[in-house]
Amino acid sequence: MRKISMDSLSALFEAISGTMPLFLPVDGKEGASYKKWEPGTEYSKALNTNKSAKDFFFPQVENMMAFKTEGKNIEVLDLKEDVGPFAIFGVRACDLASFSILDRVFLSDPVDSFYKARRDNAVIISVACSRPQETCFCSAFSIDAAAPGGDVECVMADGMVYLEAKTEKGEAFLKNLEAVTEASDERAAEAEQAKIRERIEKLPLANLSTDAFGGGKTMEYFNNPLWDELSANCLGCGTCTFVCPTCQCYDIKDYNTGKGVQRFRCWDSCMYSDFTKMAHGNIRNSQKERFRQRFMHKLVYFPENNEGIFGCVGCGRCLAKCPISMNIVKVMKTLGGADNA
Amino acid sequence: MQRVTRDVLVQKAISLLSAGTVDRVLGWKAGEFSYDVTPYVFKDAEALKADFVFDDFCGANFSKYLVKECGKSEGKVLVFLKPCDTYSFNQLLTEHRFDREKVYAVGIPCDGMADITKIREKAEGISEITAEGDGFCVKTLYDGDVKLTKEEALAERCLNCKSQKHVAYDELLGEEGEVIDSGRFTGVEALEAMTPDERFAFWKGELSRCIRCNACRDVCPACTCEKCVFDNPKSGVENKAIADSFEEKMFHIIRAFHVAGRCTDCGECSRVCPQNIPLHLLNRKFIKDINGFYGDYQAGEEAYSRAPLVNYTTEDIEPADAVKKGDGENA
Amino acid sequence: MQRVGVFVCWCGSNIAATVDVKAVAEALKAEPGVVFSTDYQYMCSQAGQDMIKEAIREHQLTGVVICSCSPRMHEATFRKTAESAGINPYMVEIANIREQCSWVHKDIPTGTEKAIILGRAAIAKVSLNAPLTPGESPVTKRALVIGGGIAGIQTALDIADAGFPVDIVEKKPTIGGKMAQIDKTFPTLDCAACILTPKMVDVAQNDKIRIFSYSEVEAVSGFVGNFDVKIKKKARFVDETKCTGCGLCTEKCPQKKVPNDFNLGMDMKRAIYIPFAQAVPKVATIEADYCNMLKNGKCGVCAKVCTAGAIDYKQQDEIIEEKYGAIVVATGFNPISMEKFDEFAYNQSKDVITSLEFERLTNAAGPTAGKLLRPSDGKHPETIVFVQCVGSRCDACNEKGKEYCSKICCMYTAKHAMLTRDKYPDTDVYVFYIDVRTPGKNFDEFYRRAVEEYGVHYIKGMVGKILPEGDKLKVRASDLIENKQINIDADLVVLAAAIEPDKSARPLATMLTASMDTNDFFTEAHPKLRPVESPTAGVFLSGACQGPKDIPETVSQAGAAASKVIGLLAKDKLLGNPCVAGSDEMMCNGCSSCERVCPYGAISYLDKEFRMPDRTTKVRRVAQVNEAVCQGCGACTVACPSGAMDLKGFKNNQILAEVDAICR
Amino acid sequence: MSMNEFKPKIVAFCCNWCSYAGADLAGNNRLSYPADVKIIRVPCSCRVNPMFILRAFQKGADGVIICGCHPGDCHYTSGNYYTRRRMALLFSMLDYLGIERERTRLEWVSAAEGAKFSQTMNEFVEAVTALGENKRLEDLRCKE
Repeated sequence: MRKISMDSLSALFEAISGTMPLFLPVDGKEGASYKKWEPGTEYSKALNTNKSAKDFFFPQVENMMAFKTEGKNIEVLDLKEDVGPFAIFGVRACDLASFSILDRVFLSDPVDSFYKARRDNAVIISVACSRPQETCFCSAFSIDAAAPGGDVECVMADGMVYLEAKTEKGEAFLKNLEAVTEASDERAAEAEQAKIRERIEKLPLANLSTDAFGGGKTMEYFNNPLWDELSANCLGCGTCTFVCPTCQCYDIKDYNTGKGVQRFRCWDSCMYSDFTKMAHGNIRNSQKERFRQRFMHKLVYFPENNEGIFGCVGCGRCLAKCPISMNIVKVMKTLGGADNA
Repeated sequence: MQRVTRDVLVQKAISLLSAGTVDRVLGWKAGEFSYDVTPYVFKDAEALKADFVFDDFCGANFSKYLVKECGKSEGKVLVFLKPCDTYSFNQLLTEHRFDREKVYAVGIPCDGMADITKIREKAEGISEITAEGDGFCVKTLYDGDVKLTKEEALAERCLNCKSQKHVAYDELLGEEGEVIDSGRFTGVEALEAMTPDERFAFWKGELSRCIRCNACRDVCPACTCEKCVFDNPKSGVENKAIADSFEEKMFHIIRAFHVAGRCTDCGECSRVCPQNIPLHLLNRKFIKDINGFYGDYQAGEEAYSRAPLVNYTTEDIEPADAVKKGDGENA
Repeated sequence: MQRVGVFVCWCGSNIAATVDVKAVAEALKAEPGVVFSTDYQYMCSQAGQDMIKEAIREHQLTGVVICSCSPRMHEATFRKTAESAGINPYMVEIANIREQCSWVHKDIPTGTEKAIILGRAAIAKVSLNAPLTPGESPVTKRALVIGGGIAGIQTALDIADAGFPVDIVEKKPTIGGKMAQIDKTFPTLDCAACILTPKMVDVAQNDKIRIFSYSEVEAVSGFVGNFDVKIKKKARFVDETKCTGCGLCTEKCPQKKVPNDFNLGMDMKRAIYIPFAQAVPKVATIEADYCNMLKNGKCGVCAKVCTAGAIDYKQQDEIIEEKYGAIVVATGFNPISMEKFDEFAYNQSKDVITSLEFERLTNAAGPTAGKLLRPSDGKHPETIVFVQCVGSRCDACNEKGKEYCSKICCMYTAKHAMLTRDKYPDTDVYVFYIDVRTPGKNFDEFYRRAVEEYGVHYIKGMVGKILPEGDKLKVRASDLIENKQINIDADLVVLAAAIEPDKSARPLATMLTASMDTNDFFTEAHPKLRPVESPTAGVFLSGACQGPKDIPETVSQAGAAASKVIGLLAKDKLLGNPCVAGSDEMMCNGCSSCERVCPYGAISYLDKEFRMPDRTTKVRRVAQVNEAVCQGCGACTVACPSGAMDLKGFKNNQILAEVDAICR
Repeated sequence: MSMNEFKPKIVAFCCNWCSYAGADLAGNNRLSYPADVKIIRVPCSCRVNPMFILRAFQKGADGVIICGCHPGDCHYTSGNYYTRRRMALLFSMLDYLGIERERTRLEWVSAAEGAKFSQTMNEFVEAVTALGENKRLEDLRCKE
């Protein structure tokens, strides 16, 4: 384990930036968001970023290819960018857990080469959540915010940052930083981790349980009349989807530039009326069906197909951002019965 | 702190339900925390007693919900309207978007609604928020109690409240208020006073954060189109994401233009934006221009009034002069 | 995908001198959808047109782009060409490479490059064209004239003369209007009644004309060629079919204290009356507010004396519904109220009168049997002051009057002054004026006679104040030419009150969806080129409802309106402009924005039941465009936020395609 | 004229009855203006949707001008009055967003004003050329 004082963080960042681009949470008008580190960039004190870290691997818009037209001729151009190594500092346990959920989608056969290129090139430096918020419920999904994992795991305590490599990639990475860090034992970090776990147990949503959900429960919930009232006032916007670290749906669209066609993919939301629109129309015609889809996917369908792993990591972003304050916690508590109430 | 209490509203709702005046109540339902209330349709007294809330976090404007809710039953729906909600209510009536006969509107006073995003900037890990005098006391998980003044906690739209007067209702609870000569245009004026380069930089900074979640549009009581042009592949401008920085401008300019003269300045767009974009500054520019060019007009103030963009006089200002006027001469 | 043919015209050297037409044809051949492209010296010539027709057949073209002169020149020509070759005429687009290219640009590279871009835009547009067919609607061969003054009378007579049935709706018990109240007409001084009443008789005797007197239009729906009109025939308590107009009842009626509106209240009539001797229809009418029988059931004299048995105290208002192909508005004018003009003492002194009252005072059938006597004491006035422009040509901020010139006052004032001096040479006659406006045939001569032959004192200046003092009216005025204040002790003051549209015009305009200006005069379809048509198709304007007019102007406009109506009614079917707006009902919100900007009232709303995608049904308010009324301006398409409203021939996607092609 | 001199792309929306006829008259009278101007014929200036204007900029236009009948002379009586309101608000909004105000213009050109049409286009092209390429309302995908 290595350590560095909080006051010297910029030296650490500078050292990382010397070898590869570094991205980290920076405060902005919207709250915190990942930005590229440059001299003078301040690391945000916010618990988490406004949007999730999935953008690094699965950006909202991504060009895939282009068709260049000249008269009646057509030429196909590959627009895939070369991706080099890059580092992300400050990823929290929930977002880190979301990567493995996304991996199950994008890295299973057929592998999404755009996603894979970025995923392979990233060094992820996680940070333990010293101050989890009232909206946090990652523990419900057995995520340990005190030990988030990643390539390198950081714990911040008493003005110090303790860094521990968790992968080979992480070890190599930390080795490169030995000039700016010093060796440390595990005691301070472990003490902090214990405190974090205590704090998590006291969070308002600490008792949220997933026991009522999981694979094989489709028929139990699909026709539940409660969906009507849960979805009744959903605006059908895409806020929850777009701030969600695990939502992975996209649409592929063509844009006519006048000189050809640019094919790109962009995030889509199952809350939208034109989601998965096909020749015959939409497969889910009412907002209730769309709303149900989103939560059934996270709580039933995804675990059914993925060894019980839920499609939610409890980051709490949808709790903070939904315009009508309807969210997965309310859905779980309403549908899950007495265990959750 | 709201001068009308939750209990008064619950009583009113129960009495209207039991009298058969209405068969359901559009209200705010308590959430997990002090602040996350959800719009909800209450069907009986039990549910009202258990879950109905009215406090400083009931910012949602219910007018738009009537478009969907009115067709759902033969009976009337009770809706509680804050003064600013009544403007949207009238505007939707003007546009024939719901059946007035199916609604029983109760006007309720409002002392301004808190903005949870603003509170979060000052206090992390919120375990409870209580009104305390003119301000708020936020109990936090790690930092003890944080005291906030009204200015620190209230939404911008409420600090610049344009009216305490209800312009539509069947019944009013409490005293009627007045239209307020607010400072709501100061933000627009500050921008007008900048150089074009500064303005461009400002808007680039703001609009580049847009994630096209459509929350601003979907919450907007003026955006009740059956199919929005931005969702309609046939419109030629449809898109699902900002694939180029041009599209963020296109979306927000066209949206503001489509609601120009119809926007009641309820401020819901800015409230719901997950990226904190001050979208009201676009709508207010149109409102300020309309006032300056064509005489004061407040959408929704009067039902069935003729909006400035579907009206004209033979002496209207020419666009070239209008643009110059925007330099702040019409401040 | 369209199969597009491109035809590039040289127009001799007009285009070919500045545009490399061969290069244009060659470049456009590469555009998507183009299957044929050629050039020719004169595309509009017979040979050129034949070439197009042949290419359409040979290459199975579905769309045609002609790169040539302005579409304003030959669009119709090429549409016909296409139609004769079997494709829809609206599948043709013109790229204007002459007026907007070869003629304004100098060198060949520039001209050629632009011509190619304009051609591309036309190809992009035609690729999205759809065949259009003009709508047809039948024409009801009957006209409605609203207002029975000289304007309405003349229009009705002319329409009837062409063989079409006409109905006149007149709100008063008789037709005749203002002209019937006038004594003499300028500048010929012939008696108004002598020239009007024969026309009134013609109307009565014409079997093509029906008169609904004492009636008002209640509701109008429909559109050009197919109006449905509800007319309310007010109860006059006299059976029109039985009354012989003998007038006995009007002599025996004991209620003698009814102000006589025909004489502007300057004398009294009976509760049952015939407005004047030559009234048409000559039928008595009971003034219900004054009739003792109708008020308290005590009288019944008229019924007793009526040998024809025409009196019917139980008569009710009656609603008549009729279909019309065309509607003529001839609602006329009124002098404005003088109530607000305190400075002229109209309310204080009976001897301050309006010009129309003066007409009645000098008319042989008027309250004084034609003798000019002061209303207050019946004395012969020796000094008479005429004041012009009372309420005309006022500042916009002056709420009492009108900004416009009432046009007829200069001439009738000259007439009044002249006739007074002619009949009563002992009187002193003063006329105060701002300007004297005499732009009409023999008008200035007439005015000069008044000054030069009849010695009328014309003084440039306005009257500031009139103070009644004893039996005199102290007139304080300024003489702008002499630059002095003058005081005149007058016996009678005559105010040339401004004229304004009749109050019934505004609600009528609403019913007709015909537009009005801020003064409530009806707006013309075009101020210069279509002065007798309203922008609302099938609605025509006759007389002073469109703007102040004298009698000859009114009569000529009445005839012009009639000829437009005849032209319309002569058609069995109306062919519409196919480039009209249409609403996509699935997207329409029913918000009314489009309806509010439509200058023609072509948009209405319907509550329609829709089957929603989620298999529920929903009743929604949706816009309907009446294609027979829509003129295709497109104002609605921009007012519509959802884009539900689009314009055929100029659809959103067509214009966007042109934009894209130009900016490429 | 140097080869790399900036040539702006200008879209001119002209109403069929007045301004398009005015442009034709300019042609009849051989009153020249830069070929950078390309005209799109619309029935009335009120047919011009703000979306068309933004689309032109998106696709690479450097200036957009709308021409209609003089107020009071609209073939459809009131179409241009709506245009005037819409454009006053739209142009003011574009200015508010920091987009150069010289890139948009509304002009009244009658069918008799061929000279005015030509002069207006000359002035407009000159003004837009002075501004240079449209950078603030561009869509990079549509650039070369």
